Amino acid sequence: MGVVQTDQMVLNIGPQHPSTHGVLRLEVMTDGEIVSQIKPHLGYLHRCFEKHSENVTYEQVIPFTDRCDYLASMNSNFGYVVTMEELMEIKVSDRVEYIRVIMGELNRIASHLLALGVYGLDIGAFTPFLYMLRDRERILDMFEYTCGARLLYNYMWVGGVSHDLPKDFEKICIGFLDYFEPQIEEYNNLLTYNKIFIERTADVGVIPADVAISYGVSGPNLRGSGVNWDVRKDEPYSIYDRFEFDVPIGEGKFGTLGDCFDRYWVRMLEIKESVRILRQALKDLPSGDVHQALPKKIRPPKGSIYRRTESPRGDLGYYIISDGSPIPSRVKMRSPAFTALSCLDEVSKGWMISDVIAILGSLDIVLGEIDR
Amino acid sequence: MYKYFTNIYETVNTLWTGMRITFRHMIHIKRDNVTLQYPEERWPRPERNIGFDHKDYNVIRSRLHVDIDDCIGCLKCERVCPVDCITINTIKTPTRGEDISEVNHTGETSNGTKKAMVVSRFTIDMSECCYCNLCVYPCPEECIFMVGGPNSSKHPIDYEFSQFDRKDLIYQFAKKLTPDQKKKLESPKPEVEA
Amino acid sequence: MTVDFLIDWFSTIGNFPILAFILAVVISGIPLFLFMALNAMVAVYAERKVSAFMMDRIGPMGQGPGLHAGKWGLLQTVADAIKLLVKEDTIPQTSDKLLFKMAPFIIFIGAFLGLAAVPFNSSLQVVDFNVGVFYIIAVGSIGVIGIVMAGWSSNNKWSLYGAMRSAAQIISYEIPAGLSIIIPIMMAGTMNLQTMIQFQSGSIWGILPNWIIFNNPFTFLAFFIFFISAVAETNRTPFDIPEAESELVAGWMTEYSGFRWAVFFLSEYANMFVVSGLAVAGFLGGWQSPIPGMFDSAGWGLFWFMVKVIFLIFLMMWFRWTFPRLRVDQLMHVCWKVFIPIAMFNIFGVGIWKLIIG
Amino acid sequence: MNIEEIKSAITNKFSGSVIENDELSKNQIEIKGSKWLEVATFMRDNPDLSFDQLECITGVDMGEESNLQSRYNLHSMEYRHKVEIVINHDRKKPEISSVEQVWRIGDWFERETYDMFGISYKGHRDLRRILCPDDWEGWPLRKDYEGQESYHGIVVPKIKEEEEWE
Repeated sequence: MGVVQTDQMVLNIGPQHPSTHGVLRLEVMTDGEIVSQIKPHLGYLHRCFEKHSENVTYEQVIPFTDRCDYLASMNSNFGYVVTMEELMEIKVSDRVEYIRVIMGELNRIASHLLALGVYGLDIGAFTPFLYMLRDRERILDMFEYTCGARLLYNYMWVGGVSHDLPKDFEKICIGFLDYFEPQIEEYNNLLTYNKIFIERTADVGVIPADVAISYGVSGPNLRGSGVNWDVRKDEPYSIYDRFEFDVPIGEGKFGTLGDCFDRYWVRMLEIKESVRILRQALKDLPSGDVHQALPKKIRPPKGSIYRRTESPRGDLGYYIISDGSPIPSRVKMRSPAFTALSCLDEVSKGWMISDVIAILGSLDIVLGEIDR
Repeated sequence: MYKYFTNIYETVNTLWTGMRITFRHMIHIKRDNVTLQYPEERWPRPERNIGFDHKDYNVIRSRLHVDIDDCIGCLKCERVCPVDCITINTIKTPTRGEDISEVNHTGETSNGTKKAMVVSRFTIDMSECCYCNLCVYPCPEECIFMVGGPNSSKHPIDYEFSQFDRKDLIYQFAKKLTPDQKKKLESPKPEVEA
Repeated sequence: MTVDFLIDWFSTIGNFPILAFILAVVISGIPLFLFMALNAMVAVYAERKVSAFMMDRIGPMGQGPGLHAGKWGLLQTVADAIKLLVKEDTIPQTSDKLLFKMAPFIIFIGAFLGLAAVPFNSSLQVVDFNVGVFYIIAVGSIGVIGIVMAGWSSNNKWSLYGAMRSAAQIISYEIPAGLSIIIPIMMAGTMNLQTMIQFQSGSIWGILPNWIIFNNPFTFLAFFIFFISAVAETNRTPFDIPEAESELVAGWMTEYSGFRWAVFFLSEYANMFVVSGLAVAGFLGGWQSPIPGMFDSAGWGLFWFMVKVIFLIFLMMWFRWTFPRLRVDQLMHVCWKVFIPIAMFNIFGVGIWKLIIG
Repeated sequence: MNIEEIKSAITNKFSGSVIENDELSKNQIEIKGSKWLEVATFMRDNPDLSFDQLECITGVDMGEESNLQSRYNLHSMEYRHKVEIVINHDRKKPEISSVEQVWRIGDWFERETYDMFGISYKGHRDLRRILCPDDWEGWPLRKDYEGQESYHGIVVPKIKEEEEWE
């Protein structure tokens, strides 16, 4: 018998594909089901955020930051305003800080809920996705109650927030948390502990810690690899140093350290930590004026600053260069999903097509943020 | 061998747990249902989810509206718009704060500010609007706002406006001027002080 | 059975054997086809409602008696069917056109032939083969030929992946399904479905119905293996890797649209009905009443049969909307390393049980 | 380690590689472009510095007269210290050696900077545009950039045309 001649096949996943989380195109070299190389092609969603920013004033950049990471707009805003305030040396009132933390953590829960739900969808479980979206909807309702918008808020301003909290917000938020906490257990029972789910995710797509650091992977993906790094804890910004919370890191619960399950599980635990922070913040929420520190005109001194904050996807960095005019000279956004996607090729070599989808889902990328 | 059977046991057990949850949701659909039957039931539905009244909202971002009689043509909203969807043209009035009846222009705003401009064009391209709410804040007369919310007494919430043609989404708020009227306004008039 | 009855009846009228045969087949085939279409419509509606209720939604509510915003979306599937029928039938330019057009009908034939041997009650069965079980298993695997044809002829990589996965999966899962259905054959000593169901009449100790599933622990296990393999054979979640929508877009159905796609759908639900019918006939006493000695007439028989089949189809839907999807190699692992050994062990156990106890 | 210690560690190893510049802010170090690859490898591998993470590469264009700059934000997971490296490029021929094989994320960051500023990276194994299409002309984030008039037959509007609203 002669040797059967086989050849590798190029498979195009995307730009229109159900589970690329946006318009991402993956050029996958496959040998049967086994993947040997992945070339991601980006840019289908490029909206020139950085070029735009050089043509609008500092406060007008904020609506554009919303649209980069549209699943965690509050955190995008948060990062930008924290950076700007550090550049301009503005001290905002305690109430503003607390409101920002509350909004940021609520948005983190919302973002993680979507990430986890969509991950279930990638694996094939439809129902948990809708349960999680159902609860995310309540968070969006609270945002709408506060600032009128459900997805793209433009809520945090340099030196303050656009609106004070509405009537009874604390009560509503506590009510939501009381409702929400038992739901986490239901998600776990329905999806996390499901044996099929564990089989699909455990041991799959292992990112070792050194590879993760070298690829600049950050946030829950990095913590899933067992690296204890959380900007909120290690480089505290805003008032995160006042709260008590743990940084969950992956421990290889059902398989190897740094596999898809660990990344999933870290997100699930982070939701619980966010609930903890929220409860503390709501308890201590001081009163005050939220517009007190708003500068009349945003005209930062000449200089540059790089500041990173913890968005639900990881280290969200802003590099802002000011030349003294009211229009920024350069705004660079270091997006966490961009770095997370870059390691896809290395991680998914040798896995099957189904696993590539699982790995891609576990990295929790948002194409709006990658392409900016 | 032991692992083989514990694996099977775990599988059956966890799958059964999941099935119990979905079944529980299925039989309690009356209680758990979250669907909003859109054309029949409309947002806001205060009893839904958390249970707040839309009257308590800080703001509702639906459609921009301008009370043109209050507009003094200061162009602040045009300048602050990050996507340039607001376009305003103004013509200087001969006398500040005086009604010009032929173009239906009122001289004073409801706050009592005397107007120095006739707004000959005030268009908002709602297909470009990004609902950032930035134009609402700088307005000195509070004449541009998102309908609904705290302003609901003036205008009902309109969040489902849609048009067949993209051009129709360019809303214009200024009162129409014929070319003749325009010319008349633009031409310098000999001022007669009484 | 119906066919035999009709041929007998025609022979009383006159001597035209070939025409009589064709007439009998057509007369019993058309209602069967209508039943198949009805089954798909009801099942699609039920699936949408069941999935919706499980997800805290309410599912289709628009189309119903009373036009828009009618009652409970009862006419939703009718609307869907009309839409599919009038939709443009696109055939990819680079496809193998003959195979592309043939594939849906091959799959359809597989499902349709299987339906012919399903015993609805003691007399309502199109043909009562003496090898009914064997027949259903045999025609059930015709479908895979159609799937491979569809996948190949579409000239689309996703379709090809889907088809190859499907072929591997269906052929593998035939084995545990076949090994498990051997157990009712061993118990009843026949492959004839009617005889098998009659074997299950009466009761065990006067309480439990004398169904094969309750006969002994091995048969109990065998039912679940058969049923899960049947789920895999019909390509439903958690075994829906051939059409895994998050991986392969729509698998082997990617390029199909309109009526041809509707035929796939029809066949899928007919297949579900056939395998459930076989499971009911083999393990759950077919049209026998669950309360021994009561509600035993032919009409009740039809009712009991449908109730059991609908329950099994509901179970399939319940699986689908709860579980994630397996990976290809895990699917094979489950089949070859879990189900087949247990099924073999079951055959052995039932043999011993029969030898010792009865 | 604070910024002075980092600076002296680099100077001790590669004398003359650090350029003194008063305009820099407090955690910035300016490095000669020609020595960058060696310095980068040293900064990653030296057990005292151990900059194992490249946080960000920012290309900077401060105006049509001045140079292009690359700014590298480095961070050490082990010691939790960080530093910003500034490298000036000649505007006519911006070129620098790639650190893609020092920090793997450099691959994409350098592609992005190349895409936006046209800074070419020597030794990069796959230097293509990443966000813009492959056949896009010009370097969009340079201050002297002028957009294409048309792209594949699609006219790029320069300014919003004044539409009639009457």
